Amino acid sequence: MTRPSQVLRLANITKRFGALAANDGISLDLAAGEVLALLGENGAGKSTLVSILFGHYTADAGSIEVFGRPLPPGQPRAALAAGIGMVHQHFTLADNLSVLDNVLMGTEPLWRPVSRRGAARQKLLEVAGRFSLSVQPEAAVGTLSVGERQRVEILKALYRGARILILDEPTAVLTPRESEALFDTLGQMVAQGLSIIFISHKLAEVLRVAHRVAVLRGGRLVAEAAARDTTQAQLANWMVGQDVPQAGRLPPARVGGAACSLHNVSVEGSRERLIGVSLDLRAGEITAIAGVSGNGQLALADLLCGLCSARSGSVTLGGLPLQASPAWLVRHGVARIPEDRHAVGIVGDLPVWENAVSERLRSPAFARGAIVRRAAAQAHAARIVRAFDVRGAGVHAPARALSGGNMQKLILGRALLSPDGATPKLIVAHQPTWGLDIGAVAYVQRQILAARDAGAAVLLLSDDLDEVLAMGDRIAVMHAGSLTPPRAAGEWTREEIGLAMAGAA
Amino acid sequence: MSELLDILANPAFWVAVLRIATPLIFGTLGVLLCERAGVLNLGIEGIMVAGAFAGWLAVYAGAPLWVGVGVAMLAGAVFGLLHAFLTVALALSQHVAGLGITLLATSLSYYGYRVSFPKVNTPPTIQPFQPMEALGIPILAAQTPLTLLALLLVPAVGWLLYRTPLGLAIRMVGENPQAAESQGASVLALRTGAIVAGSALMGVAGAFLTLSAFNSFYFNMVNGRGWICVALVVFASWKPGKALLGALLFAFFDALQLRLQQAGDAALPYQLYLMLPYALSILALVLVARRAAYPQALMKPYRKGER
Amino acid sequence: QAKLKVAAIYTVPFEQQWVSRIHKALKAAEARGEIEYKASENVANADYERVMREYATAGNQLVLGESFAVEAAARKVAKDFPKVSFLMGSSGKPQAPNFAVFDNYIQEPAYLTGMIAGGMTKTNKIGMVGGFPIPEVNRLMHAFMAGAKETNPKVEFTVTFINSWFDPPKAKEAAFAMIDKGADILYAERFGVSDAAKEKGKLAIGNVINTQDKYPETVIASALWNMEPTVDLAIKTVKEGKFKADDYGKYSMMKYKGSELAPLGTFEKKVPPEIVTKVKAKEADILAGKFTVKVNDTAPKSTAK
Amino acid sequence: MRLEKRQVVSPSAMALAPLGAIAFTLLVSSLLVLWAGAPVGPTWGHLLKGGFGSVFAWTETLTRATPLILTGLAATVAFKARLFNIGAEGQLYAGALAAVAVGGLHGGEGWALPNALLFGLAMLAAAAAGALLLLGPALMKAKLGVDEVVTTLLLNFIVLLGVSALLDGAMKDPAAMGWPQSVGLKPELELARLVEGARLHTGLLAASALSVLLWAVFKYTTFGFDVRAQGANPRAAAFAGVPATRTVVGVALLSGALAGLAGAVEVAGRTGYVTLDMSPGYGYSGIVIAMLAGLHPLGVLAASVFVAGVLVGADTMSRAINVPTYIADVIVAASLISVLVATLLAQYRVRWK
Ligand SMILES: Nc1ncnc2c1ncn2[C@@H]1O[C@H](COP(=O)(O)OP(=O)(O)OP(=O)(O)O)[C@@H](O)[C@H]1O
Ligand SMILES: Nc1ncnc2c1ncn2[C@@H]1O[C@H](COP(=O)(O)OP(=O)(O)OP(=O)(O)O)[C@@H](O)[C@H]1O
Ligand SMILES: [Mg+2]
Ligand SMILES: [Mg+2]
Repeated sequence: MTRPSQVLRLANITKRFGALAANDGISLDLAAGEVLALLGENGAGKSTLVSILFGHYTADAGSIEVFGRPLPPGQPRAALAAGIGMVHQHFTLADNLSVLDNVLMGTEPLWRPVSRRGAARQKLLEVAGRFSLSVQPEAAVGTLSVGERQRVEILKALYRGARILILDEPTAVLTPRESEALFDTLGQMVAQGLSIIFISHKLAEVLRVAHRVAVLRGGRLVAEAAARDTTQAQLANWMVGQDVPQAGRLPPARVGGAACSLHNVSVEGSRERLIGVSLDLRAGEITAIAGVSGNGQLALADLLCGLCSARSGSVTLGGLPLQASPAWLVRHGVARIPEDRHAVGIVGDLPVWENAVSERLRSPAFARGAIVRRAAAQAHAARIVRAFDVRGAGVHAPARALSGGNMQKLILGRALLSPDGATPKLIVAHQPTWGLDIGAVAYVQRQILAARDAGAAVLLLSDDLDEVLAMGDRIAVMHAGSLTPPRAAGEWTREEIGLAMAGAA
Repeated sequence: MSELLDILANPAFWVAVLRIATPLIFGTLGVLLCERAGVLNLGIEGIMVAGAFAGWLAVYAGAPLWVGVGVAMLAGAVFGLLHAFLTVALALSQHVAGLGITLLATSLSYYGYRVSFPKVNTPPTIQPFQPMEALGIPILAAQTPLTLLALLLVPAVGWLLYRTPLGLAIRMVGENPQAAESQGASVLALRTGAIVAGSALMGVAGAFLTLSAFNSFYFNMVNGRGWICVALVVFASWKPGKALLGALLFAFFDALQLRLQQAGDAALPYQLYLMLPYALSILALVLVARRAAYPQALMKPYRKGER
Repeated sequence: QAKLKVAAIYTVPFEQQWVSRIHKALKAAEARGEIEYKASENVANADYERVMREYATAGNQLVLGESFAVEAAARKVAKDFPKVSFLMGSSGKPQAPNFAVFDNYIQEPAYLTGMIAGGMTKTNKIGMVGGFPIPEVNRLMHAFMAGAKETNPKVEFTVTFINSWFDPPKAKEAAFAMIDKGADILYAERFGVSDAAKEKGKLAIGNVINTQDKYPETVIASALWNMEPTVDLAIKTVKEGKFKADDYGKYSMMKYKGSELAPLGTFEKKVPPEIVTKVKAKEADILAGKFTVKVNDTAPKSTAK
Repeated sequence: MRLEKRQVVSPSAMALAPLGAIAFTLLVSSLLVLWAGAPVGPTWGHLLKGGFGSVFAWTETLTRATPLILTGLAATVAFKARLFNIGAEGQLYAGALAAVAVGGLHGGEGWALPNALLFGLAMLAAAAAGALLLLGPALMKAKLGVDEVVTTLLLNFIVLLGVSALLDGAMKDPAAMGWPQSVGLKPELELARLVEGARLHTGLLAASALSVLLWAVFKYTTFGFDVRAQGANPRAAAFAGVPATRTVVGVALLSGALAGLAGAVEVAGRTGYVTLDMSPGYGYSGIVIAMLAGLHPLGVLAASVFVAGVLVGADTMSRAINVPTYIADVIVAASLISVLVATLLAQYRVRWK
């Protein structure tokens, strides 16, 4: 009883990983020209569902029909042939190959003696032009910005003539401007009759872009609604199963002196640089830095995390010249939250407890000389797990088994909870809520606010303008390695920040 | 100094360079194919022995020389298939699989040789490939057809990798197997194919030793040449043209040291001359291949659906 | 009479020239029905002692082998098995009561082949390719060089070692390099050298084994090692219960037919008659004990500039 | 086909795995024996008896295992930090030579020092020689990004040629009558025998103690954490404050030192002097053993005994039924591969779609 306009039909999809049912009897369909948003907490089963649809995973039960025909399970090739295109949560691109190579891959008969690159290049530019996506076909993907890579991922699907496009958290890594561009593109696609499945944690954007919303919780489909009939609060309630406490923000109680000062600092990083940045980070206050990523945020974060040193200028921490050593910084009360939790924050193969104390392993609390005090370290890890509600794996399990949100909680706990009870003097938080669900976002933000109120100076670097506006007591904008002077949050308008981010200030 | 110029001015020297380079070219291209697909193949040393033995045995049993080459390829391919089964299908450690195959292929060949020739006192011989005098091109005419084949293979492999859809797919599985998979390619098939083809070339590299450079099979005669190929691929930054260059460079130093040893100061230990190619290879690697662009997935086992 | 149980342990494969001579002599004894023969080839240094003990324990009465690199271990095993007779290739002295030694003292025919080579070279340049400069190789090279000098004082030598017993392609390359430099006769200590000579239309001198049947146009003469006198004597004394820790080295000398100048064969007519005469005379002198070839175990050096 | 991780690895599957591997190995050896036209019947018994069936067999297996434990540990340390040291063979020879240089020059009298001190210095020299040999490639990797697989592989050739030159020159034993072997280690420095009349020596105890020590280092020390973190995720390790260069240098020194000690222990326990063929590829086998042990220092003990026992057993068997000795290496390779496959299949389920 497939309606003619129906392009995709998932019936009773079930997928188990051991005891856990990642997807539990999910049935969904998608109409031509429709944008369906898939919502749910971290670990609700969204990526699993679309991975089954695309053939990366094989469902334990259930069936899939595309354009009225059954789709063979477990074969990305079949999904591609049926007109499904997928943009993965984590990019699937080869950095050393060119954009054209990445797009061309798999589109020609394998045994053709010559690849028709000229024609392919032509077609790529033509497709890109049709959807107003700019590309440089010969550029190596490794040299592209995150937004540009996102475009390549989308072009891969469009080049193959995908009729159904799946986007798994496409905006998690995009700047607001890049997200806007993406939504424009999506609009054009829908206008041309494509259907889209779109996964995101950003409710505002979901309501703006999607026609229909489906909510997963614990692997089950718990709600489906037309976007215009629902609200953010309603969606949040469906996702979590209760009302979500917002990170109710109060202005800073007591702003103290500068915990950390940068004077005319220049940094020459491998990718990014800082030019003559001056900034005071004051105790009891959140200084938020807005800006399109790639403009020097990483260089600033690396500098204050002890991963690189300034080429010129001076950085002081509590009056001492700052040393480029993570251990020194941790000893001097700096709590560091890195941008990329998988690649930088956590050693996935090592157990949770070792990750929980890795920064302070050499401190007397956890080591006697060169010998690790395992019992003390494990007890502290258990304390972090309890205090920060790290769920999903015990302290002896490898940290990779944690979901993104729980990993982030572990990192927060490691940074904020000192074994001697000392509160941090400075928090460097780089994209702390990246990719997290709304519940987790609120949780992380609450912890940072609490630390501020306990007297920590906070540096918050974020691409997410909403987060900057919601959290920053003072806001500065970064562009091309330079920083505007910080101003109180109330003194900025959204437009002003946008202009400054574009370098027009 | 004039001694050196004398050596370099003699065409026979360059004939030797090309001859010494030939097995290295085959072997390096073989390793290159495997590594481009993301798999380290330390089995080369043993696969060369197997190729040397199988190819030679076939010719000894009466097959034409080219059939011998085919048999060597087949022997290489069989061990390649085993390597692929272990490292791709089962995603086992590439280091162990390779070393295990080297041990297996070498000892099987020796065992097979001894079972086939239990009573010989001197190694039996065959009539090997002859130089292509008719060709008339100076240095090439002194080489056997296998050298010509090796030289032709360089652009062929280059063409395969950079000009064909298959080559793109091979490079892609070596860079990012997930990406290849999500574009509809089969990582299993592509990697297996690349390893089998690469190992077949390693088989020919071995066969060159018994069908062209010499006329009988002898224990230990591969003598580390396979390991050299593994090193040359890194030197070559995984590019076929540079692989040729690397093989020629190594052969150049090897041919040179043999002549310097005869011309040079007899007070120096002869071992110092023999060291020359290895030491200079390390130096060349430091100078040339710094921060080479590795195939990103090299040595990383890939299991579908696991993260 | 019961067959004598004999075992041999070789560190290299049966085809290696040296080992092939021992193996051949023992095989012949086996074929004559005198002994029951077992052998292990390619035994690693690390395994040598174990294999010796296994054979000694298994009731073998005579054990042969090359103990050069495992001298200390081999002698220890001999001590532990006083009832077993050991006859080992060794540069050392015999060890009472049951450890006898032998070595390839074939410098006499090597000297004679040198005389022939000296008389045959036109360029006065002779190339020599060896594996490693060990005494068993060095003494033959020196004897060869001395012989060549006798018939041709102008002759010059180039020497190359390839640091491997088993790399014919490399030995061949080394020989090619010598031919490039003008050598017209090659001393073929390794497999591969005669092949280079054959391909380039040059000449070669064989060592230990006679390969003229394979290179009829190339190999002029060879210094042949015959292990039969050594092996047969050892078997006989063991059977008689008279085996002693002797030095069997002399049984490799021409006087005992342990070595000989191989027949000139295809080169019978090609070697200048005056050289043949000189060689014959020298051979007679050696057999009569009037001439002794000097044994020099140091590594030979190139004399060509 | 596709592999799926088993949720629960049943103990019986883990127990069956080695049995399956053994069955496969026996099958391979039977086929080879048939090919050579020898009787298959007694093959298996000889195999087992030769490796583990008597005191003599055990002493031989353990003698063979001793250097393998040390090179296996060398590979374990390095591979854990993702420093792919393929150069243990060269490091072993360098260590052996250094030990003799300290404890055997001056005509086998060593330096005029008390024996205990001299022994300590000889072992230290061996460790230092191996360590320094790996330091170069490690620094070249850390500072210049030069691939260490290649540099360590090529260094093996260079070291062996260097050893060969020294055995013809400065280190040559004048009493060896020209044979290229080094002067002997002072006899007083040789390791004591563990069993009367067998060559098993106390090196086994030292190697086993080092396994346990290394296991403790990995488990209980900050350096152990640094190595594991550096190997698993260097960026995250750096962020957490693991000193990258210092860790890599430490790993290189430790790994090289262990390989160097393997050489010294062989000299002090078995050969008494250095020859060019003293190691039948112990350095390369170490890698295989480390991987077979899952990079676990205690597993290295078991893996070394296993590999050594199979080799010794198969070698003995080849003599007993009169088939070419090369069968021993075939059986070692077959058993190695089948053990790896079997343990994998105990942990994974094969799905065919
Ligand atoms: N490869 C796997 N092995 C085992 N379990 C898995 C695997 N992939 C997913 N899971 C399980 O499936 C559940 C759903 O994961 P999934 O990645 O689909 O979540 P998600 O909804 O995409 O989360 P997020 O919003 O964080 O992306 C997880 O809780 C996890 O336990
Ligand atoms: N190998 C694994 N075995 C078991 N469970 C796993 C495995 N890998 C992932 N998971 C589970 O998958 C779930 C989702 O993992 P995933 O890494 O997708 O988290 P995430 O929230 O999507 O993080 P992010 O979006 O930040 O990458 C987690 O609940 C985790 O427990
Ligand atoms: Mg997801
Ligand atoms: Mg996620």
